[in-house]
Amino acid sequence: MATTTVSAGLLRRSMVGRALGIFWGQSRTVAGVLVWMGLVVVVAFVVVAVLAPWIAPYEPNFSVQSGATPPSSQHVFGTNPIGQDMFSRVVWGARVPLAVVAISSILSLAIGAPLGLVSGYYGGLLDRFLVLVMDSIYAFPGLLLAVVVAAVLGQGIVNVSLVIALVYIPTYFRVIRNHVASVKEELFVEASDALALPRMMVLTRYVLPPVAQSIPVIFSVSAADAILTQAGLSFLGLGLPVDIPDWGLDVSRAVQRGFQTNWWSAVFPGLAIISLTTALAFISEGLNDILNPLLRRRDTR
Amino acid sequence: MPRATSSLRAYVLQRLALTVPMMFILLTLVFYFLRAAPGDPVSQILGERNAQFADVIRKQLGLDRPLYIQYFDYLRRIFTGDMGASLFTQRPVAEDIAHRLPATIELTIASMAVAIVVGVLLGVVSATRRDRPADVASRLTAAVLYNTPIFWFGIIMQLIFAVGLGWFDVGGRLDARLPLPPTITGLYTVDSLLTGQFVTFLDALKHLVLPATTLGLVLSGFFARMVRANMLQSLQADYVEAAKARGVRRGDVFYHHALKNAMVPVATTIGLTFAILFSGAILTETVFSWPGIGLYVANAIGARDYPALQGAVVYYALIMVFVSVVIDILAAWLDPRIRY
Amino acid sequence: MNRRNAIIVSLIVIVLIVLVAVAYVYIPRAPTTPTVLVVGTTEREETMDPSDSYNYFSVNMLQNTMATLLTYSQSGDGTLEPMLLTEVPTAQNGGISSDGLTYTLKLRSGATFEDGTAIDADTIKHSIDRAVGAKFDAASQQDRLAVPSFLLDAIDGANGYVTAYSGLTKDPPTHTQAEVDAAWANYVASGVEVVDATTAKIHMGRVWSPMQYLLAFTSMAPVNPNNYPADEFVPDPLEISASGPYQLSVFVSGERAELVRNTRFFGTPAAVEKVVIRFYETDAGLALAMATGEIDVAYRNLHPQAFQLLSVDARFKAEQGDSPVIRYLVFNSRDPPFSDVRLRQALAYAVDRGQIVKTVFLDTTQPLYSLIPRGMFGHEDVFQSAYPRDLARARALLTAAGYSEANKLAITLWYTPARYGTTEADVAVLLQSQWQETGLISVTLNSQEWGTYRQSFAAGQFRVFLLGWFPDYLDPDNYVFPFLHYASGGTTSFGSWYQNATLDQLIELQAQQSDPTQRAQTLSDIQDALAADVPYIPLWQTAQQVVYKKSVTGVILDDSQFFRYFTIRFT
Amino acid sequence: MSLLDISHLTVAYRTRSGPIVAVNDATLRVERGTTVGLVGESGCGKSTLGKAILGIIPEGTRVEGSIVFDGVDLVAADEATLQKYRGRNLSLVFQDPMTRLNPLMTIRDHFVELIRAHEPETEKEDAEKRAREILAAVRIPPDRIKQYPHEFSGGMRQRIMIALALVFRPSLLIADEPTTSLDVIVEAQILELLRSIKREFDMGVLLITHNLGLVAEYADEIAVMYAGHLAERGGVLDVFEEPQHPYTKGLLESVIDLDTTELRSIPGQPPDLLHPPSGCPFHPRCPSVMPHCSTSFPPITRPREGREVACYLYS
Repeated sequence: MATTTVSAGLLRRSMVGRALGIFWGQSRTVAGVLVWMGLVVVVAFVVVAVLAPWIAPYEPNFSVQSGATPPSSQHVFGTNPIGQDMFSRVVWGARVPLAVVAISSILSLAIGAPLGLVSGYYGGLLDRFLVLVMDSIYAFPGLLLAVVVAAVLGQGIVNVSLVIALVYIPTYFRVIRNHVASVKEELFVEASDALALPRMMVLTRYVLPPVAQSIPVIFSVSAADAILTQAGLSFLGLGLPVDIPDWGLDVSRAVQRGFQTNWWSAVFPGLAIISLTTALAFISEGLNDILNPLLRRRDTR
Repeated sequence: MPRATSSLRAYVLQRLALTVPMMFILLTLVFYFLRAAPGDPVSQILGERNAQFADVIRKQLGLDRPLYIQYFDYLRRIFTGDMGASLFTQRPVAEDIAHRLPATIELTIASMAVAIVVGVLLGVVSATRRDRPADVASRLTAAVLYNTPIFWFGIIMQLIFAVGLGWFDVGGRLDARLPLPPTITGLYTVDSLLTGQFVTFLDALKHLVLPATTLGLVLSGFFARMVRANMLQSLQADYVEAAKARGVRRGDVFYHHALKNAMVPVATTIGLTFAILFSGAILTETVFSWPGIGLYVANAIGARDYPALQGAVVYYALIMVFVSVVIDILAAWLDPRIRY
Repeated sequence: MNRRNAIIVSLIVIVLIVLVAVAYVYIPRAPTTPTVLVVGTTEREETMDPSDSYNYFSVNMLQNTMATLLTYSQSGDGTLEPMLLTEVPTAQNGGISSDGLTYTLKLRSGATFEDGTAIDADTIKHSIDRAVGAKFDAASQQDRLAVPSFLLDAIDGANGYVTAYSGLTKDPPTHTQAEVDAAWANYVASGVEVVDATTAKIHMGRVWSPMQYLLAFTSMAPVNPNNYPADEFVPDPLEISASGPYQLSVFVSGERAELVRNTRFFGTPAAVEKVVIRFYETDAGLALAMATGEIDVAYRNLHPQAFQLLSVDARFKAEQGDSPVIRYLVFNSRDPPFSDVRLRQALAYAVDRGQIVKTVFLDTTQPLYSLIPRGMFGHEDVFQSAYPRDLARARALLTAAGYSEANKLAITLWYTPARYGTTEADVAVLLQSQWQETGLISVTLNSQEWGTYRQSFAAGQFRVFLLGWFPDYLDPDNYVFPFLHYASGGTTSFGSWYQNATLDQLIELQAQQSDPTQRAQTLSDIQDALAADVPYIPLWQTAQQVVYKKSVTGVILDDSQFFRYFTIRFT
Repeated sequence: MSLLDISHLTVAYRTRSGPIVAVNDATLRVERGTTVGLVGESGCGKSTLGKAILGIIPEGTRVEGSIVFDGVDLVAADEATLQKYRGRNLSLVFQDPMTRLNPLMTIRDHFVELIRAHEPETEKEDAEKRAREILAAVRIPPDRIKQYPHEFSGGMRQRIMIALALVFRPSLLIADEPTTSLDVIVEAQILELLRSIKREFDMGVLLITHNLGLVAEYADEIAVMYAGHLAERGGVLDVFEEPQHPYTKGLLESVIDLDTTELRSIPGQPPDLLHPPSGCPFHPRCPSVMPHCSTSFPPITRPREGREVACYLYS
């Protein structure tokens, strides 16, 4: 009994400690700075997305004039060939990847995590089967899978999110399953088994908390990928209706319309994608550094 | 850190053994996904009119039979190497793919080479100068590279190096004015060299540079991360410390001990990298008009060409088997512990 | 990696870099005396069996490699002139019988395929029989009913055969194999008749004036019996036995096709020894290839922006030609809300063709005010006078139909993103804002890929959607019959379900009228009815565009969309 | 002049949480031909001391005092000088032999690499010949030279490690827990081997271990380390017969009581080096603790020739 309590207590303390560490203790390490920079950019995008109606000076779909104009004081990102204000489109466009990432991550997590928990905890034939299916999907090129499913589902933010969720379910599943399988082996779980605690309680109280730690890392890794996949779908002409401003679509439309004459209508949405994905990548790099003990520097010895 | 001898070998063996059920699962998934699709291939074939022929064609394609019969038929055909005929070109899909495979292989090998060279360089610089400006710079570079939309990057490359500077062509595998080299391997660079067509070789190489660099650089971001992580581990390994204690030269410690050991786990993940590479190839081939499998898939999706899509999936599964074998050999070459 | 390996690797890298540098310096970008013409396109091939081929690019390849019975004049005015025949069959020269039911084909002598096989009346019969629908084996997936054969329905017996054949494959079958065999025997007996080595006759099942145009179509082009068996499709492009100016020598799908001059061609030899057609995946790729000089000619498809950019470039000449392809909106006039003609009219008033043509197409196309394209016999700009852009009248009609600011007419405008080029989405966005400008309509945009799209509109799932028409033959009949004739199922297959019995009669009437004045009057009546009921809103007529280097000459753009490689030469 | 003369050596690692003083003001000598046993619990700084002699400690670590080897101060020496000494004059044999050999290199490659690192002009064949001789000396069949580490048992690998350490007949061998992971019979073989080569080569040996039994049997002198400090030093027999520092006494008792290598019977835990106790680090566990033990570290006293102890009991 003593062992399990101590372990759980340590666990909780270490989780809180690490979370605090990210925000305070790590703020001067490279990892900490990466996380901070990433967070600032991502939060900025979220703010822009939420406040789009107030930030954007024009209706994103409205043809404010006929034809492309380069960036000017009136249209800071210029206008595209059908006369839409690019700044407004970039601002409104922030909603798409954020919404897609939010919906798809929740879906992937909601499906991948329980499957991973069950699979890793109970093992056996079910585990083997699930691992096989998930590995098959995982080893399949994400974009190819997305394209096939997107073609089936049709357009819309929710549909695109479903597609992307499907692609990233195995990512959540794999990490969580492996994590659970290894946590399970650890002494305190065995001890609680020996004490005949209900399995569900073991799962939620002793297995879940350490596993939960890896979720932010998977999230930040798959979020950047998800945005790129969504942009790739848009580039291939699958995904969203054209009256939803979308960076990926704007890039591909600009390219189709003759990139050289209106570089600004491709450059700015492209930069927006890179900024957001890179920011997410920074977060994942930093979190990984902080949370992955294998990579932590050996301080003593 | 005991990198268990058996686990690596088991991993590779497992990969090989799993490819069969994985292929099966993939084929099943694709079959049902595509059959569930609302897009009717028959409508795609017909133009704005000619509805009267739809039933005939549907029957001739076997699309009127129950789904499970279609499914077994589909598996049986794949098993016998018959992937059907493309709904559009009417040519056997296996043939179409065989024609396009070399282009993708050529691009893939070149991109992989770029990715590994750049990725290893970035990762090594990063790991050996941990937390110093060079590390931060390399990591930023890797992060930006890996998170750049590949189509956008390809377009920028075209604009700078093909349109702006005029160094390379914007797309394709060979200048249209040069005759195609005779088909030996299907890789233009290799075939032209084998037949001594030096000008053709140079031109093929010139066409390969931009797409391979685009795809390779993006992928290098992934490698850089992996190399860095593994280098950090191997730099801390006991044998590295022991080698240092023996006064082994820094360079030798670095190459023979740290880097080579770091590359073993990197090599074993090339299989997964291939999935990323293939995703990237769909976009890269589209941007650079590179007539490979990726482009074939992109066209097949737009046109709802089911046999073509299925063929591409079978091809991909076969490639996975092939890659597993290659990884097995590569890992064995790198790591004596799995050479039994 | 030991040091030796490292050295080898770096040596390889250095050699590669040097090779690339050498390549850059030594490979001549444009040979001083060009002998190869490079044409870039984003089109792609489908099957290349002439009797199966119905895709623009495949047909165009066939047009350049095969001799057709008739061909379009190089003057570009769309008139027909003989090619394999010695004269264009007309009523005057006896080529068409007085009842209009027999066409007599007089072949030129001495025409051969590239392997030396003569083209005679037997070849003609073999080819047309094959095109109408040789008895392909239904058990094999490779063989299916020829798609373009429906164009040949008017030939005696052909329709009966096709009907019987498709009946056989229905579930449950409506026809038996014996009936199919009988129908086939009837067609073979009555359809195409060999008179002598240089004379063949086509017997028609009904009078059908567009038949002349079909004599210029590739599905009726003679095929080499050595390569093309009667009962099997041959999709391989390299099997094409050249009878025209060029021979296809290389075909690598998605990469390039090579045409070399056919020395056995009976007509004027092709101007350039060798033409390479280079395939690009995107409009942008094609435009960039033109800009960098990799190709000599860019034909189909350039985005209007790219076309404009290239046309102001001093190195190039950009040309525009009319195209008989029309673009329009379709209403489902069977189901609400557009069963109410006022709403169709309101939307017609709210459309601003000028903005679309100017903003999206940079004035490279022209607004269209009728289904019959500009420049074609019988064309009248009926929508220009009936529906000038007038938001007030649009609002009045909407209000009359019961809509208000609080109760807007909510509609979804559908389009298909790839089939009609990359500009389609822009058109949809502009239409959305034009209609919403009334303040009484709210528009949602949605799209589907063509395969799904076609199915959806045919099933009546769309209420208003964008569509385009690539004509089968250049006759007004092809622009009114399929669109407006209800009894034949035409309006149904368009997802329109527009029904007007008077109009059906007028359409049938014009097909039989041989007097131009009378026919013009009928067509005028048809177009007036169209404007009154608005089952479709014509939007614009597309243009075809070509850009080529100034060192190139001899490019002909015409209504037939027949792009002739063999007339192009270097100056 | 001693072979190795460490005086007032302090090694402090830098960590995110603050400095860790692993070795604190340690003074130690090793003479040619003698074995000095350095004992102490895990984490007391013994291994750091060993590594500090070779200069293989993380960059940014603070090192004070001097390590004079053969008349050269290794603390002040530059990397190139250190490199020359490592593996040639100064060799280190680590504890866990299973992980100390590069799994991707054959035994031969290890030797060739080492020999050519110090004598670059040596031909591969000559290097291999030398390696075979040394392997024979540590009783590894020389024809197994082309095999990989994983093909050898733990004991054999440790012999190989020792052979690697002996290639250049170093004058000082630091053996850091050389037998910890090996079974008792192999342990004896390895230590016998060390003893015989020490005599043969006239080496000085610094035997780092937590096993007092080993020290009793194989060492000439003993140095006891606790939490980075040297607690007591002297001849093996002298210290074993008459331990003076309470920690040494505790250690010896625990050995006698259990007759094993477990050292758990001293009450309490070794101190956290990040937050060491003030004064004498042993005072929280010391049975003879006095008030001033917790205020300052006791000075070193020399009760007799060759004997040093740091404890207020004797000052």
